[in-house]
Amino acid sequence: MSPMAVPIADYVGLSAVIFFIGVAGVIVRRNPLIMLMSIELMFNAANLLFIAFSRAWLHNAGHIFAFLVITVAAAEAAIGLAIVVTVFRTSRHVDVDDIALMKG
Amino acid sequence: MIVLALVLLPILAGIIMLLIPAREENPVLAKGAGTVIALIEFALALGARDSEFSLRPWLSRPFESSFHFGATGISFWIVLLLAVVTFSAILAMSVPRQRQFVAQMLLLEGTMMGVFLAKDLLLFALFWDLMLLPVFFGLLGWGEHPATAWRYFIYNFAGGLALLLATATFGVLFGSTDVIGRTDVHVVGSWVPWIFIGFAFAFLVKTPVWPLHTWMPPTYSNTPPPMVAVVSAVQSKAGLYGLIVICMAFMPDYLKAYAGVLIVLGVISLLYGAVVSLVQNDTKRIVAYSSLSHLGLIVVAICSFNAIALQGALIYIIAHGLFSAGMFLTLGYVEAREDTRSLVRLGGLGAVNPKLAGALCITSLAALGLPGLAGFVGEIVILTGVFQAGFIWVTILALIPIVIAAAYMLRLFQGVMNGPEVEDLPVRRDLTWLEGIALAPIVLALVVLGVNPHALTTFDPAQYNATQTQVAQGVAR
Amino acid sequence: MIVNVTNADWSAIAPTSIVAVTALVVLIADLLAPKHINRYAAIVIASIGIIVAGVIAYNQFRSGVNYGAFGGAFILGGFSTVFEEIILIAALGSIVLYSAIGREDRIAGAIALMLWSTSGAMLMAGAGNLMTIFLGLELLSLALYCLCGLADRPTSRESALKYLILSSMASGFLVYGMALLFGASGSVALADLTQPALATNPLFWMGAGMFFVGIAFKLSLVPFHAWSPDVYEGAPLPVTAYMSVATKAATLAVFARFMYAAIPSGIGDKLLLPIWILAAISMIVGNVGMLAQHDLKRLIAYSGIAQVGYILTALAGGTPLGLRYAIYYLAAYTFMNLGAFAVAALISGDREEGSRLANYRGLGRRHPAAAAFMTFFLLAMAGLPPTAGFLGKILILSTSVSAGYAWLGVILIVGTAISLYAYAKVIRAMYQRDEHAHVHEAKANVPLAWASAVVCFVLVIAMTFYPLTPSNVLPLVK
Amino acid sequence: MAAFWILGITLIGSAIWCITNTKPVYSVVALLLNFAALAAMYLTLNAEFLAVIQMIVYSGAILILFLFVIALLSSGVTPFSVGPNKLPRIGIPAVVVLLIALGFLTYAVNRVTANAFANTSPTSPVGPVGTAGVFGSVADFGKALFTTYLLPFEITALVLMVAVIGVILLAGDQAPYVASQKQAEEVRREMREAILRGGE
Amino acid sequence: MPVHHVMGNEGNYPYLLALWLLPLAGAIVNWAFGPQLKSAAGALGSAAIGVAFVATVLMWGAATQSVPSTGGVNLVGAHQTLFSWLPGFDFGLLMDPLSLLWALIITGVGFLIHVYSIGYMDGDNAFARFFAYMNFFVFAMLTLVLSDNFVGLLIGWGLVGLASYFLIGFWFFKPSAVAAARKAFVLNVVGDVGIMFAIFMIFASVHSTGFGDAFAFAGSYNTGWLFAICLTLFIGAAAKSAQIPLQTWLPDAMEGPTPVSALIHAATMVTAGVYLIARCAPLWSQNQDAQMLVGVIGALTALLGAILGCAQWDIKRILAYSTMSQIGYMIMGVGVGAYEGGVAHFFTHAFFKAQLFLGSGIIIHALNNEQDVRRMGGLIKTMPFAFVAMLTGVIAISGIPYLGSGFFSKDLVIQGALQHGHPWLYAIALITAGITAYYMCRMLFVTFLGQYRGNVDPSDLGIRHPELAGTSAHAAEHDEVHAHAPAWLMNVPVGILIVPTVLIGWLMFGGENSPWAHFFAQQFPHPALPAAPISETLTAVIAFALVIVGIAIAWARYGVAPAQQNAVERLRQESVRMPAVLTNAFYFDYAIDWLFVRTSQLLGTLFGRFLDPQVIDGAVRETAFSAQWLGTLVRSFQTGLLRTYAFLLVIGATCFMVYYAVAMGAAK
Repeated sequence: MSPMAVPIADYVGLSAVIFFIGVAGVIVRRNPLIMLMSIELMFNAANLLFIAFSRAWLHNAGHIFAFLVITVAAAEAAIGLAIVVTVFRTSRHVDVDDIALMKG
Repeated sequence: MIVLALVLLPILAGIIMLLIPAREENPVLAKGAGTVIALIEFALALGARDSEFSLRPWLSRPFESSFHFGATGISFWIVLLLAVVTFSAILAMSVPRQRQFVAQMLLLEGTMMGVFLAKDLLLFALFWDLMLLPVFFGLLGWGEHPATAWRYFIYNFAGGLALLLATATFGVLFGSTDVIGRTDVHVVGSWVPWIFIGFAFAFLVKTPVWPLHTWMPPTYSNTPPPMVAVVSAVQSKAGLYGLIVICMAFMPDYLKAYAGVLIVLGVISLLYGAVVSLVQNDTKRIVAYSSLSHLGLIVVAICSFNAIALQGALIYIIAHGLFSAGMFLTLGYVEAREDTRSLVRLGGLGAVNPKLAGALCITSLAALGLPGLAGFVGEIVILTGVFQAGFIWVTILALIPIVIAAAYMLRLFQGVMNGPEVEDLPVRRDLTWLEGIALAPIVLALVVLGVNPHALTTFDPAQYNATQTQVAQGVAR
Repeated sequence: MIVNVTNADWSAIAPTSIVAVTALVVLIADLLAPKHINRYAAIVIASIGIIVAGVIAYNQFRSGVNYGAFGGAFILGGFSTVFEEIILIAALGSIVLYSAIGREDRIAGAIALMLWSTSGAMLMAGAGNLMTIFLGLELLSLALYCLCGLADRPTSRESALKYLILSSMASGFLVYGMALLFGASGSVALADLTQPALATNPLFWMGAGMFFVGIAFKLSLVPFHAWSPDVYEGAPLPVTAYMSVATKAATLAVFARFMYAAIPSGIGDKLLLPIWILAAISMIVGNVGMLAQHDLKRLIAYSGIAQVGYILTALAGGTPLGLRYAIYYLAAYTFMNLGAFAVAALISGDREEGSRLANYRGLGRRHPAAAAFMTFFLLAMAGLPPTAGFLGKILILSTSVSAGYAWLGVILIVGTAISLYAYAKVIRAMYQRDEHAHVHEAKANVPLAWASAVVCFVLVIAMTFYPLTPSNVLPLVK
Repeated sequence: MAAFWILGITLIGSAIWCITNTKPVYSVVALLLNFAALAAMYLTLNAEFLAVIQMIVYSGAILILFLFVIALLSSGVTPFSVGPNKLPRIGIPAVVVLLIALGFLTYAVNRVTANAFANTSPTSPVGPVGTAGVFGSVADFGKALFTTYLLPFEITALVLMVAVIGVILLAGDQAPYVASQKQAEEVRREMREAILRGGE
Repeated sequence: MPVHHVMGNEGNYPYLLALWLLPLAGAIVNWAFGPQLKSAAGALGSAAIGVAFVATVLMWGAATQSVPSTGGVNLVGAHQTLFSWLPGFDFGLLMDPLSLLWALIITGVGFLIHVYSIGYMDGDNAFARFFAYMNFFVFAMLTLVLSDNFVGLLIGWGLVGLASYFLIGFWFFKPSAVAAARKAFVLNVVGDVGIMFAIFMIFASVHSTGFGDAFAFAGSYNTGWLFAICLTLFIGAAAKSAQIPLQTWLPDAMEGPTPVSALIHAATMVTAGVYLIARCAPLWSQNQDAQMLVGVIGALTALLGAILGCAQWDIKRILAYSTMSQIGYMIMGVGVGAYEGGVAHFFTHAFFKAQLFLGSGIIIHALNNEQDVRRMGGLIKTMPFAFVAMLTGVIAISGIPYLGSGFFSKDLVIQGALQHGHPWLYAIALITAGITAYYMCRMLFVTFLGQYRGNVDPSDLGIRHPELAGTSAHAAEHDEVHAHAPAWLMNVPVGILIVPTVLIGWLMFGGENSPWAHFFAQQFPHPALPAAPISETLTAVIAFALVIVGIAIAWARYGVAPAQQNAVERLRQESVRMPAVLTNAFYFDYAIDWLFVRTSQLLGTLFGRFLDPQVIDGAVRETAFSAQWLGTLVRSFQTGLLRTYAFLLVIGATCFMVYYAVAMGAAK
């Protein structure tokens, strides 16, 4: 078996950076579509980690997990977009700051 | 079984009464049914002495707990008092929505029966919280200011929660809560002071003791008279009862360690209640603050660690129950007739209502500790014991409120009954025979216990030499 | 490596499968049934499916079987079945509320979604590896996102969006944590997380931390709670009822399994400390948050935040009895919540009037029975006797004391005191003598909701006097 | 090694581009770039099947969906815009907090040594990409998916079913359910009030 | 439990029970069936007391029967144990010479006053109630004097206070009567409390409250405690017997009907303090300090009462102050150790003071409740019988040698003070005797000599506030004309009382060998005393001289012819020039009011209006508010904005990561 060319810690670091870029996207952006994309980024960061660890352990459970995450992400994107559409269909602008009927 | 019936009969009857649809409203029938049940309760209570009922287990882990009731020791007397007072209260009342009120009264009786009959701490805690509810709803439904209901409830529930925590901890440490009246209970460990504080807090709020008392005056003045009679007569005794059968019986060392604090609080209550009573204008508030004073004396008695004082406490518990119930009922009759409780407005009723005046007179005299009535016996026996225990200054301070009590009780009695007749009060009617019958047992008991309190003693003189713990257990057993 | 999938494996997930299949049957029946009966057809079919699943789960519980199906992906045993039962009860209690609420043409779809959500929750209850946890959670959540948005109210859609984005974000943390856990242990099985070497593995610690973020979000512990009041308020009444119990039950199952069966020995106290701290904060914040609410669902959301704190208090210390009493309290909480929602459904019309607390003003006179039930359930949540809430608190207090977490017990007491104040405000409104209140009239002719309230009432009382805590759960966690 | 850095920089760059773009369409493009880079990275990690799936599912399905929605929402009289920012000062604290989290995460994880993974027994050997039967191959993946991980796989079916039914229910009939015209007006008034009140 | 030291011969004494319980039975019957009994109530009530008197007389033999002495306490009398009150507290009746003497007065004089009351109270709305209270009083007083232990004594003590309260406030529609009744009761409770405290100390010392036990161990008390016991007992005595500083209730107590004043506030109840000290003679004899204290207080009260008696215009208040003064004598007597003398003065005082009150009652009744002597005058012509009655009483109280009973007893007291080594008290007592003669004669002359002044405008007589002075205020309320009962009902008892008033003092004649000394031979301790520096005869001469001076001054001021002619103007002058310190009774009322009443009320107001609602409740409210404030705080985080929630989530997650990174480091 061939050892990994790149230390595992580098993969973790890379994925962590991507993950937190995703998190930052959710926090700072007001466009729900971008928010959904940021969430996709977070999932992808996790996927990268799964696959890197899979390779490190030479255990394909990580692949399966990544596959499941992709499936779920797809379903989530579909439902999320549907909700975004229903929420903003009547509105003239797309801004999560505008949807705050409930608070307190 | 008889003790189980004592607890369940009024509760079930109350629930059934509540469930009857409103269109079947019949005040006389409701009152009649309530009276009959109260009478049955009285008969059962008479026959319940030393009977027990136990069904186990309720819980087996984390501690053992069972459905254990017993009318032993002091429980019997308090239960008897409860039965008498409830009977009197139901018999001659007139409030709107009578059926629902009678139901609340029965629920109150049943839940308080549970408190005083429970031999299991968990059961005790359960009924402890439960007995708040009928009063709460009574205040909500029939009180003048519903806000008072919340004050009553929140204060007492805070105490109930402390009780809950203490009970749970006690159960864990000792492994069983089926302990009331047992003599082999010794809890040790660093937790015990906290358990003790939890129990003591609950009991002192309920009693109440200064400065935890502020729920009481508004509660007493707002609750309908039949209910406040029962509450002041019996419910306020739950704290003292708990102090004796739980704190003193199981944690005497800690009670002793904190006795100084409790005695100081008791003495403050004594003096505080007395001087505040002196200037109140609401008749029921006067009695409320006087209760603070009287119950403070019992706390002092319990914490003085003297067998005679404890004996006096038992007598005074019953005596205070009788005279405060009598006073609240009588003042209730006055209020029902005149639509006011203000001493400023009342006056001169005695000329037209000699029987009413007589009733108020006897109960207020018992309250001020007139020799020959039950209140005096309690006071003198308690103070004899407290003095013997070496609390000389406490005794001296405790004597002052007796003088003040004479002043405020007479101010109350004379303010209502004596003086020139007030012109603008409505036309009045003297005590009806029903009201007379309602008051008769209370007055009779006050006189009988004043003349011969021996009947009440639960232990023989030989026990005067026993340790305090043994006495407390004897009281509970 | 070949794993044989046997009949036993399929029977292990039989209750779950039945629920999932029932959802399909509901959808098909909706197409076939005449329009005027399709609401009841859906409810009845769903109820039957749930009851059958419940009976099967009960039999599994009785038979004491305990094995890992699908290579350990799903662990059948007393633990999973108990949680499955609670989740099924929550689903049943919520689905019958659809008889009082909601649009005719979407009921079948909603019920189907709720059933799938239920099956996801049940999978979480029995999950033996991280994948099942993740998928169960997503199945549960995805269905709930849709369910939240199904009502034709702006608030409903808003709640769906908020729930979706926040929950997905939390899922991101969860799945990232799972990735780290996988990296630490080289396996997705929970059982492999007990390797002693992991106690010092940074990957494990950070993975567990991010995993707990996801769990804490689902449990709506402070500060991960912010979504729940808004989402509860916006979601349709039956969905809120379901969500308030099922998500918590399923997540608690996952958390309990994790803390009892997936932590290297010796680091439990340190690893779980943040959770207990959050539980303590939640008990205070949840109860305090109730004080100024105007909406019943919102109030129950805050109440739920606190109640989860209570349940975690029972778990603190990781004693076997703690687990039992956590389950006991969870069951009690289920019945209390469902009962309250049943009453809310009773006085609701087409626009969920039962949700706004203003509509409860004077209920004590207009509809004494409904008011009495509501009072009872609220007081039960506050822990007044003779309710299961009372006994549950006693049991939790005693376990927390014996496990050395008495400080949590004290906070529980403080929180309870605050909560009473909040519940009392609702009750006060109900019994207020306010003659001029312009309020919605109760329908009060919904037999299913009535039945639900009565059953909950009876069970809450019965559980006090006959505390049926499952006795043989702990050995079956692993 | 070089591939990792190139791809890594591409990943980070495209991710930042994605979340900073003002136009959602450009974000989609950035995301596409990101996904493609990720797929390439999967290849370097012997996960060729996942790389393919990544391209097909993400780029082929999800991103197209995003584009459709963007088009749908922009199709009104005016292109959709962004309202007033109600949390104007959240950006800097957010970045600070995230950097702290990132720092602690990477600090913690960097303490793990590579030999932590040495003592493992591979389920299948590592070979050239595309070779059947070795780690990461379709066969290897498929066998695991349908045996060891059968249950998760089954659940994904339910997940997708939920997505389908849910989207149908959500995006289906949007007309408010009202019994009468009068009630419809009331509903509208109520909605207006609800919006004005800002939720109590 | 300690051994019980019983006093007297244990036995069953039906007469004892009868005399004790008959008045109670009378009270209950009168109270319960008053409206039905109508005028028969008076006869019934009187009969009950009369029979009790007969029973008392029949007890004479048993009560004076001595017991074979076992040392320690002198044992004499009859004792009957009744029941166990509490474990260790037995309850019984004891009749020894001391109790017998009191019981005789209570039932005997009581009977006469009851009969008198039938006439006096005739026509009152609450006729039966009056007799119920009176009978109840007799029962209570008998309980007091017959009890064999301190608790029983205290019960009687409290019950007589209650009866006194009822009877002072008998006309409860009068605010002044109501206030007077309350004042009397509260001040008496102060005394009750004193006795209670003494009981605690006695119980703590001897584990019993029985007289026998308490006295048997009298020598064994710690000196300080013994003084404290005596002091607290004396607080009780002072309150009941109107001694300084607790005397202020007695003049006000005259609001009650006159027979009440005669029986309770002159003859019997107010002398309970004397009884108590005489009863506790074994204790007092052991403690010089207590003797000194009580003697001084008694002498001061005697002097003060006499001085105040000179400044009163209300006939009953004059008599009230004289009562206070005379009780001062008694207290001084028993206080310094001259027990026979003090008790003798009680005995004679009971007769002559009852005589005086009943006599004044005849006048008041005849003048339609007029009590101000300034509005009387010249009554000797219209009411000669009343004059005779009053004259014999005045002679007796003034101590005219051999003509009235007061001479003998007062002499015993005065001489006793000297003999027991208190020359200053002796001097005060002598001076007081002179003043007594002055003010009693003043009352007599103003009332009976000169012209009738009832038709003079009150302001001409110096009566400033007629409506407040009680002159005609309640006359108006009894205006309705009713048939008076036959006059003999009132006159006969007064006539009967003249006999003992004049003659009974001869019992004390003869020093050591008098029947009086024999009667108490076994009752009181008789320590050997040095001979007094002034002989008894010389004392009598000095006293008589002072009395003559007093009478002469009174005669010069009110009796001589010019004074009689100018009576209106002279009385006005005297009224106007009366020193304020005297009209305000040395400001005792103000002092008590400011020191205790107002202080308590102020504290009560402070606590009830401020501390309770503002501080204690305020603290609770603040707690509730802070919970509410926390609720608002929680709500402020709940902005409704999705991004806030996300940010909260991230902050939480960051905290988690920080914790785990640190905790992991610690785990390594």
